Amino acid sequence: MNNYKHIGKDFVPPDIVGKVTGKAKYAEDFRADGMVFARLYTSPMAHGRVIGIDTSALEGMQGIVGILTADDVPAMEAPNAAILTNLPVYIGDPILAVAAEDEKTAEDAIARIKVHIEPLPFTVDPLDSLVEGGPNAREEGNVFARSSEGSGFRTIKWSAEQIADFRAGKEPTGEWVHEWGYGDLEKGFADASVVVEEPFVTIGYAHMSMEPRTAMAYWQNGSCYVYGSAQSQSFWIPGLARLLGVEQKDVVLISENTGGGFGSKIGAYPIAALPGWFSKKIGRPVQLRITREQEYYIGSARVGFQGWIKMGFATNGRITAADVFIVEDIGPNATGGDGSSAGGAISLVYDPGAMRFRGVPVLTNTTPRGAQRGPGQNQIAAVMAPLMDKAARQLNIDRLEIRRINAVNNDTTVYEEQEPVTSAYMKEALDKGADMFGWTGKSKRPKRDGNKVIGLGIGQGYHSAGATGFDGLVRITPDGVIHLHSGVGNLGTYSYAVTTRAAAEVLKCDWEDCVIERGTTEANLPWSSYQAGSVSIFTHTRANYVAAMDAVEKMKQIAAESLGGAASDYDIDGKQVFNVRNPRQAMSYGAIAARAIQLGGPYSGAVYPDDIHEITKRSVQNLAGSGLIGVAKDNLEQKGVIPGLACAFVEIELDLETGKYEILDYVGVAECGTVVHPQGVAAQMKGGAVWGMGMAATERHVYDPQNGLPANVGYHQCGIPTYLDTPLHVRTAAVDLPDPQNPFGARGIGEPAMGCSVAALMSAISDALDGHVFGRTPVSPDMIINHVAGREQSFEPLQTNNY
Amino acid sequence: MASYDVMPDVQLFQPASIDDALNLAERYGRDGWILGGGQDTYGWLKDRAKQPKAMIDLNGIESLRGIRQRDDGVEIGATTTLREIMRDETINADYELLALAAGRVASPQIRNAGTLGGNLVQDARCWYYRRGLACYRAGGNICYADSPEGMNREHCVFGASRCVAVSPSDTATAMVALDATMVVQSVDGERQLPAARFFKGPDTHITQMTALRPGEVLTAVRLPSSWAGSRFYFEKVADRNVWDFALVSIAVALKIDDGIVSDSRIVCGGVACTPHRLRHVEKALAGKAPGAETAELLAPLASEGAKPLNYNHFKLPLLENLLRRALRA
Amino acid sequence: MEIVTYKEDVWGREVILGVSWDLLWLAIVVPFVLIALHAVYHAIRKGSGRPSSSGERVSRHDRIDRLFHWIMAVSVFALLITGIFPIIGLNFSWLTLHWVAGIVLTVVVAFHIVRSLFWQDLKSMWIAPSDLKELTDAAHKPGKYSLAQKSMHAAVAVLTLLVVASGLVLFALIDTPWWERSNALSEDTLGLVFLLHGLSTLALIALICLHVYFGLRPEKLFYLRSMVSGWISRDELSANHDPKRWAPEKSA
Amino acid sequence: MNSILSRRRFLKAVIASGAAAATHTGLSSAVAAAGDGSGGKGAVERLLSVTINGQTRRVDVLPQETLAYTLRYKLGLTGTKIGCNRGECGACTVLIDDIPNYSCSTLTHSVRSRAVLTVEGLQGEDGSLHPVQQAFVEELAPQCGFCTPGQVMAAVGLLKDNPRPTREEARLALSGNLCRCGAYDNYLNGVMRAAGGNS
Repeated sequence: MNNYKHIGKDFVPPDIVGKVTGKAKYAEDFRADGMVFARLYTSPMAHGRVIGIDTSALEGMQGIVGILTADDVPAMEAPNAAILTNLPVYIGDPILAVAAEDEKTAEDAIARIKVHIEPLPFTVDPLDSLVEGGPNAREEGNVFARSSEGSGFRTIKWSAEQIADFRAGKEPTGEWVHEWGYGDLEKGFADASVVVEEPFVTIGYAHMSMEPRTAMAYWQNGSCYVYGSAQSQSFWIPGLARLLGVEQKDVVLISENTGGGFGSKIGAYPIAALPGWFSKKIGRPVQLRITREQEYYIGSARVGFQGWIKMGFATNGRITAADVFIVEDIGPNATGGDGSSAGGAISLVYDPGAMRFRGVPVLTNTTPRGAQRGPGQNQIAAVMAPLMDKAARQLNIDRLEIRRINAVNNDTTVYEEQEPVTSAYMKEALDKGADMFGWTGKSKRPKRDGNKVIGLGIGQGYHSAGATGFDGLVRITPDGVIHLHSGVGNLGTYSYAVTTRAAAEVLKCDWEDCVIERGTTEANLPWSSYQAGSVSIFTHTRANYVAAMDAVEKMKQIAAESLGGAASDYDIDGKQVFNVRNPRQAMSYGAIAARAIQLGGPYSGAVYPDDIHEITKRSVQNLAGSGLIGVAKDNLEQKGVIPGLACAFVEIELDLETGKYEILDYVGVAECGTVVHPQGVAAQMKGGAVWGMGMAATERHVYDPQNGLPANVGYHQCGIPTYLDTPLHVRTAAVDLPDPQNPFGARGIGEPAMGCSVAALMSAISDALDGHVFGRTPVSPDMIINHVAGREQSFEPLQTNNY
Repeated sequence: MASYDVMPDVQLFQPASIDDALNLAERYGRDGWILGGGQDTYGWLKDRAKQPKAMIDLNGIESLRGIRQRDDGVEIGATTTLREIMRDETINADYELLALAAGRVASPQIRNAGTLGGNLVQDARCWYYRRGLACYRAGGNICYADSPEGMNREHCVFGASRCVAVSPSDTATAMVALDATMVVQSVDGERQLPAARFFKGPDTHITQMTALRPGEVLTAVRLPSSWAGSRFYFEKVADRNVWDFALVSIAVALKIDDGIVSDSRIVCGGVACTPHRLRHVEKALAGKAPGAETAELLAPLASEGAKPLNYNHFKLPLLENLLRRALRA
Repeated sequence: MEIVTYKEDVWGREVILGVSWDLLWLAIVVPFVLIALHAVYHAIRKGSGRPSSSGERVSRHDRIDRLFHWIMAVSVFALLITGIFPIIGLNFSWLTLHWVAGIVLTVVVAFHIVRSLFWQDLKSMWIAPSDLKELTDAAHKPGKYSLAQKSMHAAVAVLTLLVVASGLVLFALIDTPWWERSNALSEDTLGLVFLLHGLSTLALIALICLHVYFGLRPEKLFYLRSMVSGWISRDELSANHDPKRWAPEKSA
Repeated sequence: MNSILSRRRFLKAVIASGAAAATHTGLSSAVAAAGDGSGGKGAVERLLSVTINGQTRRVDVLPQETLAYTLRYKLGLTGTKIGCNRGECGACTVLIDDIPNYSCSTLTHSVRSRAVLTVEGLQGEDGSLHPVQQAFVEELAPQCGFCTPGQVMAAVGLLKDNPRPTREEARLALSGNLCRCGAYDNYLNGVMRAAGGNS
């Protein structure tokens, strides 16, 4: 369809061979001369105050090198997570660290240290804190509202009746802190011929990336070298510098490979700064490898929802109004903001005529929450799917049709401000998926065979998928090699490499002539966006595009300067700049680069644009004189919301006797504009599918409300889906229609890939159970068994962080 | 409660003969840890929740490994791996129930290293207990799981006595269903127990899962020929199909003479602190023909006498359903 | 040797677990040492001739009180066996037997308290300063109960009440046909209750050893008989009691 | 650029000495370990030879040391990853006598007389990739790559045991390896490709 040289073509990312051979280095694989090993002591109490630390038992122990406590590190302003704290707000909150010659000795020391902690009131369920007389997760209050008008703690209590009514499925009448909406809600419901109204719960759960976040650090002539487990590269620097209390120029981040992030390593997190502080204190390199259990504690988790939603549908299935209220479980550090994003997702994916979002973010003494693959969008996707089915049944419309009729398209306006979208082809995605899946045929087949029931589900996923204003940097050296500098982190999506191919495309060069400079600040990287929110592809194909265009323009100018004529007389191809009228009048890229060094100024990087980020400026300064520099900030036009969209069709065979189901067929379709990297998109769609399967079936936080203990601290209990919990085949496809606001038509896809999966499964389970809506994730076998047996569920309505 | 994951100091013995092993077991008593595949050992030790002075590794003892024919059945050495059992011809031919059960244990790598002995004597999986809390089972004076708001979805519905943990072993149910004999040795000699008396509940043995005394080693199990080639059924329902322990499992052996059940063993896992034998169902089944009708008739008996906790009453219908399936099959 | 054992609570803080059962042997050995000493002492110092059990009989214990005593004795032994044997490694299903025996003990103790308050002569068991003369002046004879008997009773009474009270608290925390178990007590309080239950049990074991010994002493055997059949002889009465202070009526 | 080079050298120098450091303190703690009941019949020797990737290496190993620890901390073979250190993820999978095992749940002393194969031992003399590695590259199987060495070893173990597995057999054989990125389908495609079947 296009005749690109690189865009839309598969390739071998340079780091993948290291991954299959074990040569790829992750933070914990680095060793430094004289390095010592640190271990953490974390809080055994959900909320408390450290009143004494007794380390006397360590006296005379061999191999102990040092102890780091909260007094040795900067205090963070509440509710932000601390590096180390004397006021733990969740079980697992880091209190101190010990460094020793080897990990066992460090653990021996940890085992002997006595920490005296005075317990404080705690809560593990937002509604337990919201109810009058209920405990607050922090002494400052039980609610933390983040907003542009100013953030702050609040104490909000609902009456017992209000909580009871909420649990009973009635519209919440308690106080809320966030509200937005558009259109005439009342009219919307008045025009509706069918109204569905349901309470819902989505339990949060841990990210549990494969690599427990390790960091190693040492100081070398004033700079702190940090070997970290980072989702983003350049984006980490400002935060890391702040945590280490140094200037950005004095931080070197080495992050060649990262064992997964999923939102939990977007920016520099406090614990990544611990080795730096420890190393400063004891004067030796320090590596902190945390345990899997500690990764559960510190490694962040998805925000939980307890909510209520009401939607009105016109006879043709069009959504006339949507009203949603969400109580957010934001953990102790007030991270998240998923609620409003969920509202935004409703407005974009289902485009209600009118809508209102109300929310109250409540603090709990559970693990800190953070962005997790589709934060908000994916929780609400799971909630919405069975409700769309319910409405379709009541309206007697096909479940595919009701989604098509509400599908987001190029004319849809979204969010409170009713902004336009850059482009959106959900209808096309649905049609493609329905066709691959064979929706019409499958929905006609008989459902029931003994105790086995077939369930068909459709899910839709969304996340905004792009940003602008970041920098691109390319460099051509006299040897003709094209250096593509990527400040994009390597968390496993290969977008660090995929996005540089935009520059290769513009420079019309072979991939073999390109070298990607990445993985360490010292590779002189440009300022980059975070590698999250599905933004990298849109954002950094643009950044690489503008940098490459800058390089091309400079090459033409140099050619004109050396060979005569005007820059406009020249064009590039085959690693040559040539005169369009007299192609023999040409210079190789190498010669151009050599000439650029002689000319200096903007050509060699001695001069650079003012509007690029200080990080990019520093890189250019270091690179100046080493070749021809193409550097620019992405100032290309950008209007409206950039949607990453996906839909999924799933067929399950549910066993009514065991409550288990097998996924017989899964089709995921990506709508991410032009596909830049087909294998990459497929990988994201498949990975997202598995994440959805985990959220739908097994993954959840479980806390004992009596003592605040977490039940699911290990990989085993967390219920990460395995090979045998996922289908034997996963089929994916992409719509592949270009987005007008990206030079290559590309948008991102990482997060919608999951939302469509969990939604499709919720839809399929409901379908298998004659439209029963659990209104809850996960739906575990016991819930299905109890439902089929006509028994009460074990938990009370809207209970969360429970079995 | 700190979190650890490095093996702490502990002595390791790798005796080559059973006598050396028994002497070490005697010498160390409660401070000795008998090591099979180690798959339920290293976690305890890394967590420092159990702190034995020495590990006594049985894997170097040839006589404890392998599957041997006997005139009254087969004998399986305690350190025979689950992988070897799954792949053994005799077992698959005559005692498929055990092969099926072994095949549903944890994960391939754990089955590759894990031994039958280790799988049979493995410790309870109650998450409170595994956290290293000083509960009844850990010698304390309280149960955290069986409390007004305790998170006890995976706990027992039968045979609780202060502790409400369940028997996690997949092969234990098969052992009881096959009337296996457990061969236990110590420096004082050998004793043999029927599987049904090998597994102990908290009413009598609250801090251990089996009748093994300090210094004793489970060296082999014997499967009698009486159940060889019976009609077997094994099913395990767990949240995930890898790693996870049974929410409820069932191991069934039926002797059928011209279409009529003459004798049967019906044993359930995940519902009691020991493999839970449904004797009353076995009685009721005698003289009936297996099939949908009998299944429907007897299924409700399965959960008789069950006392569910806050979060596990789903185990009652699940147990009934598994019995239904077993008798229908 | 430690008296108290400790454990970590749910949040890793050190709390009392209960009594250290290493003390068990102490609770056995100590009384037997005393018994030995007493026996030797008695053997050396020749006692005066034993009073005859024949002749007129006077009533010492009503049937109902004898019944109480023996029910109590049985329940106490049941409690000790079900409580202590599992600790010394004799495993059996003890818990239900234990609390059932505990209820029996509680009921009879309650009955005894009520009866002694309203239908019996409470003073007869009261330790008065004058009783101390018995220690110094052999001529000074006691009323119905000797100082030794009174002291034994007092000690047993206190310990029994302690063990029953703590037992009832623990009973309230386990599953029974009437209620579900709960963790109503904080772990440190729970530890204290277990400690109290354990300590009073150990002390009772010691006292019971002594009680049994004295019950079986030849010169005191008639007291045991009286606890079985109710009567003692006039001789035994005058030899051991002061008729002015205790004048029982003739027994049937 | 200079600083990079210097750092590279600096790091290279260190894998060894880092190991040395660990070994050294190993000794002090091992005294404690041996302090009790050692010397009894069957007590293990601290110094042992292990055959890893075809080479026999002398290494000082604590009695309680796991194979994953020895590989990563003593021998610098960091291709074997520790994801959970509990036998719950499979990232540390290695082959022992051709059978996949969790090296985090294997005592180094128990492999004394056995052949250990880690991900570092798969490439040919000429550095050519093992068919499984090659197939995983072609299928873009790894995402974050942290579970990949374990997936590779499980797959190699399968093909040694069953050169022509069905997709279902492959799925069972690899089921002891978690992939949080959810690349299961790609890994299975890779195994089938390596087995010569079409994915």
